[in-house]
Amino acid sequence: MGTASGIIKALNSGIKHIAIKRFTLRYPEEKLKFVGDGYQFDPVSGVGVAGLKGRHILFHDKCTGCQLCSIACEGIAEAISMVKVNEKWKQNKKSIMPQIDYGKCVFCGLCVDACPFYALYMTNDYELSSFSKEGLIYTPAQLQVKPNIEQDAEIKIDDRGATHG
Amino acid sequence: MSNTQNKSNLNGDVHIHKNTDSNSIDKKEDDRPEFETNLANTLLHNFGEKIKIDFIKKNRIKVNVQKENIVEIAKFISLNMKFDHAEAVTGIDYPEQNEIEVVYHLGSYEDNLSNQILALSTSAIREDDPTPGSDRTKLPSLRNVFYSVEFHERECFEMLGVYFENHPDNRRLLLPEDWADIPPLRKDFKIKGR
Amino acid sequence: MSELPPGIKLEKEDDKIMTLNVGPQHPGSGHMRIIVKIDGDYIVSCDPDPGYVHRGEEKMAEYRNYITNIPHLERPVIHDSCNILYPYCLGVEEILGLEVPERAKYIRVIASELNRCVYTLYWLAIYGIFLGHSTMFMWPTGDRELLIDLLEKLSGARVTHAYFIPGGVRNDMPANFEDVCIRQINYFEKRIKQYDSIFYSNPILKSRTIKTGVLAQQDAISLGATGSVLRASGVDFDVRKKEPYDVYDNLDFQSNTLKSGDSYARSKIPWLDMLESCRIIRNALEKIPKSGSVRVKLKPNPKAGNVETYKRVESGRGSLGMYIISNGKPEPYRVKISVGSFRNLICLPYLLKGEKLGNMPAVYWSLNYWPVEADR
Amino acid sequence: MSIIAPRFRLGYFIKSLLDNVFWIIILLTLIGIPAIQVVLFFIDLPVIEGELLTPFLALTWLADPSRTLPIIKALMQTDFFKIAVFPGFGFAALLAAGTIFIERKLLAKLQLRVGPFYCGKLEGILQLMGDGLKLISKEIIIPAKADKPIFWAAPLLFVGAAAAFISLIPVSPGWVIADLDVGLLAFFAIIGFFPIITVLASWSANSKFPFIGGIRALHQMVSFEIPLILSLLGIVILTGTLNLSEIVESQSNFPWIIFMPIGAIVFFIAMLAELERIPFDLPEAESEIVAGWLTEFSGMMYGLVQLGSYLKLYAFAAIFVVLFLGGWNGPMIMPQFPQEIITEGIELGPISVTIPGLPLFTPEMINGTFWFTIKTIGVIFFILIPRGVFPRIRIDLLLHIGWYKLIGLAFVNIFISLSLLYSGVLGPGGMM
Repeated sequence: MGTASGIIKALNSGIKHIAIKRFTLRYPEEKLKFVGDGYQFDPVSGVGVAGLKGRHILFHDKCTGCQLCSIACEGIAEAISMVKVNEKWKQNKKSIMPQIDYGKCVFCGLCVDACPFYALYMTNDYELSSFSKEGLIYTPAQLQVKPNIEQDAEIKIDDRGATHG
Repeated sequence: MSNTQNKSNLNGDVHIHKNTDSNSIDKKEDDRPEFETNLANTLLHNFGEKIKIDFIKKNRIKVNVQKENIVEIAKFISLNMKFDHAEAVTGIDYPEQNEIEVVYHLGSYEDNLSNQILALSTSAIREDDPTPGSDRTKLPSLRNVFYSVEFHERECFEMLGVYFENHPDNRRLLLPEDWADIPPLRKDFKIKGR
Repeated sequence: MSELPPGIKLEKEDDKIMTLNVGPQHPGSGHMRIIVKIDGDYIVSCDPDPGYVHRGEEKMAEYRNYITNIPHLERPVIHDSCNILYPYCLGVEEILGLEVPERAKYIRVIASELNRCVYTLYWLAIYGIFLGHSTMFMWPTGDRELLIDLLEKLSGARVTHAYFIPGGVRNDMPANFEDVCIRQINYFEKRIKQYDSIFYSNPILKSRTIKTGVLAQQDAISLGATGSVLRASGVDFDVRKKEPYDVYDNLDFQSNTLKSGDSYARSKIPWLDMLESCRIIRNALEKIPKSGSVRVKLKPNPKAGNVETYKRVESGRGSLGMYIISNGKPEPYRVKISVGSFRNLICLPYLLKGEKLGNMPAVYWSLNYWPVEADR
Repeated sequence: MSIIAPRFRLGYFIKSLLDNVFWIIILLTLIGIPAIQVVLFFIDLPVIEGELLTPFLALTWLADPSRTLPIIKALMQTDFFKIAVFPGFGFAALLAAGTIFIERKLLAKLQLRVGPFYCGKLEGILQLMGDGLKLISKEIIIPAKADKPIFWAAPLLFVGAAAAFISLIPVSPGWVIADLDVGLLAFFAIIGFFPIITVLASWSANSKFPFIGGIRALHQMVSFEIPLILSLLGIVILTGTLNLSEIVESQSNFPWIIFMPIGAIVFFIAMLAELERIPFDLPEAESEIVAGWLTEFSGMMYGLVQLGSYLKLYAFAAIFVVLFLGGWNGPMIMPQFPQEIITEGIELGPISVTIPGLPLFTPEMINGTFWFTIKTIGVIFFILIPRGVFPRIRIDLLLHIGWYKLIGLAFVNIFISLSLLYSGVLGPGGMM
């Protein structure tokens, strides 16, 4: 009898779930909303600010070309290399800025921790696919662009289950 | 799990031998935990010169023994001191001293010992040009004392070339069958590009 | 180990014995190979052959300094990445003499408990699908999303968090994280309780897994099993209880133990642990200091003296230890990762001998084995 | 808004339908009518109603519904129509395809996911077609050491045997392909084919995992045939016939499931095992033996086996309906056609042609088909649900259920029916 009641209980539980809301995120149409503008780091207090570790954003007016991000990346992914830029900045005598190869980057964010001048942050942009390997290498000019993305899907919980609405 | 509890459970044979041993650890340092010291003294009392205490910290003891004595001491640890399994077997390559150290981290599932780790270390001769299995880098296997070291010793054999005698199954475990280089965890094996 | 039926003799090599290569292309083994010899429907011998995803993490760790070791050390178990970094951070804190702020300790506990649930759900999904229960594959993978969302809010990455760092955590909790966390954890607890009627109380599952691959208590101890395998056999050993690290001794929880030691018990222990994790997270969110630092400042290239340390934590697969030896250089001299998967692997040939072939997935996946972690 | 999957809009959908209709009309007029003319020119046409059917006349008939209808009616009485379209393969394949779609959506709903979604714009309704196209376009790989002729033949035999089931099923009064007096025996005979086909397929593949799967399938099917047959004997005892149509007619007052619930349960469980569906899908257990006896099949060979297994599913569900749930019997919900439609015909709009004899089917036939289909879909639903709820069972437990429990229950069922017969409640002299 225990077997029969167990089978009926299982069937009942299964059939009940037909009425529960779908949890699937319909990705290309809906995009998850993230905390803040991305992962940032405050070198004065030594603590990061929570956010998604997506593609980087580079502030040209603050970068001094000190190579600390590149050195931090050396033991991890070797994704950052310093390249010459045409711009002239007062604080950047050598005119070198990081160029990031997203084919190698592991998005750990330790380069952001290494930057002492608030020049390198991460953003919420994570759609970086490209048709060629060269397309994954982001030059300083590309890194400067602030991504413009709409992300609004959040987990909503009610009596009939959780859903991304 | 405080140490006072542990002590009360195991005081019998520890306290008796404590001061009779000439090689006993001196109690000058106050931060040296009592329970671990007692455990170490038990070993020192029974084996005397054969073992050397490396350090005693909270919940951790490391003892160093010669490879001739290791099976005997391991049997004592397993039967009398109730350490019943091995957490890890680590091989460390020291090219300057020309030796390979093998550390058995022994743990216990007994209630009073379960926060203790006893590191039992020994060392084998290191050959500069290793041919794993047929050179002098050999140690007696502890597989018959601690059943759980079987796969750990196999891993140590392929990664550092330490051959464990009397091990029933001395085969490769993780490395591919056609691995023809020197054992990869030796210090003279360099990763490409570094 | 179960008794052999009469008429079956083990270890004989003749034409009746068929060798099956279960793995790596076979869908039932993950990234490893189990060479199984069968006589009829009975397994005569079993030889696990891991190593298909061996990456030499221990060797790689000798070439990177204490900070840059973090992103690659979490790669063996990306589903449980906080817990595999935990002993490393504890060990490095000990050899560098760092004192972790109180708030960071609580955040670490929350993150590692969330991550334990994430791992356990993934494992439970695989356990379900290999017993032929497709709903048990879909439900945990869906409910995992709740926790991954929390971890993403906390650490900024959905899977490979790189969140723990020697001396604390990378960043503080975002605003109103507590409310979201409590809300989603409550719903999550409600969801996993529904697994009971469809999975754990299911008579067909019980008939398949109860008294299958029984590991007696004495055998579990001498084989050095750990984690859920050990606790299902009746040994009450949980590193969080026995050797509390960070703030686990302040928190209110219990370690779950079952007596029977079969595949069913081994699969139920992680489920009970998940319910316990929900309690721990709620408890930690109550006791966490409301403000304070979460990270001590580190030098960019910290160096330690000639010290060594062995630290262990309770991960999703049992005790996870890291043996770190420093020799005064910025890089560690040797890092040994002792993982629960690798330690539990030795139970597999022991348990499978004499079992039926149909019991192989039930026994193999109940060992809570993660091939990538075992290979390192 | 992404390009991959634009949001569904009714206007676009209607426009695409109209586009299709436009091109179909254009192509038919440009290619179809000349092609029909050419065909009609070369073929010797039959004599109908005393006059030779010339191509010219045939084309005029095509345009005149009142003359086309008798031809269609005559065609519908042929065996070819029955086998290919209505009670036969076309109807069954349609139901089987619907089963696959419903299975995927239902299972997805149970498992809190979406299921097929993008293909076909409307809830993934064209997913099945896409899967079929994929299977057709894939390369067929034959293992080097396989026994090629048998390996090739096995999927075809499987579909053939599954299709043979369909010929026995009475869908509505008179609509059955083979109205055999030994219909039930023929049903048992066809079941006996499947183990042989499975073992042939698995043995000829010359591989370990198919071999184990084939042996398992053999064990499972042979041992579950016995309770399957025994559970049906009660009905044969009570009705005194093996003809399936007569069995359905005997249930005009009450279905047999009222008197023989035990037999129905035994038959249902044995049916799940014969169909290799979860929880009895041991021959295809992917975590133990890769895909069982289907391991080496690729491309359309696999597709044929899947088609065969879903046809088999439909056939078993239909047999369950016929034997236990009263087949086509049900309350009459179709209104009777007005008499003048049948005799005088109906006016067709501005052309004002009177067409007599328009309803091609009788209301009884439509009603019977409706009830039969509804009941079959209900049974299929109960065959599908266990897939989401139960794990796979082990072979020894399976054989234990088959040999110890189900056979015993089947005998209990036979005793119940015998006692019903001899106490005079049912059967000759009783309620029947």
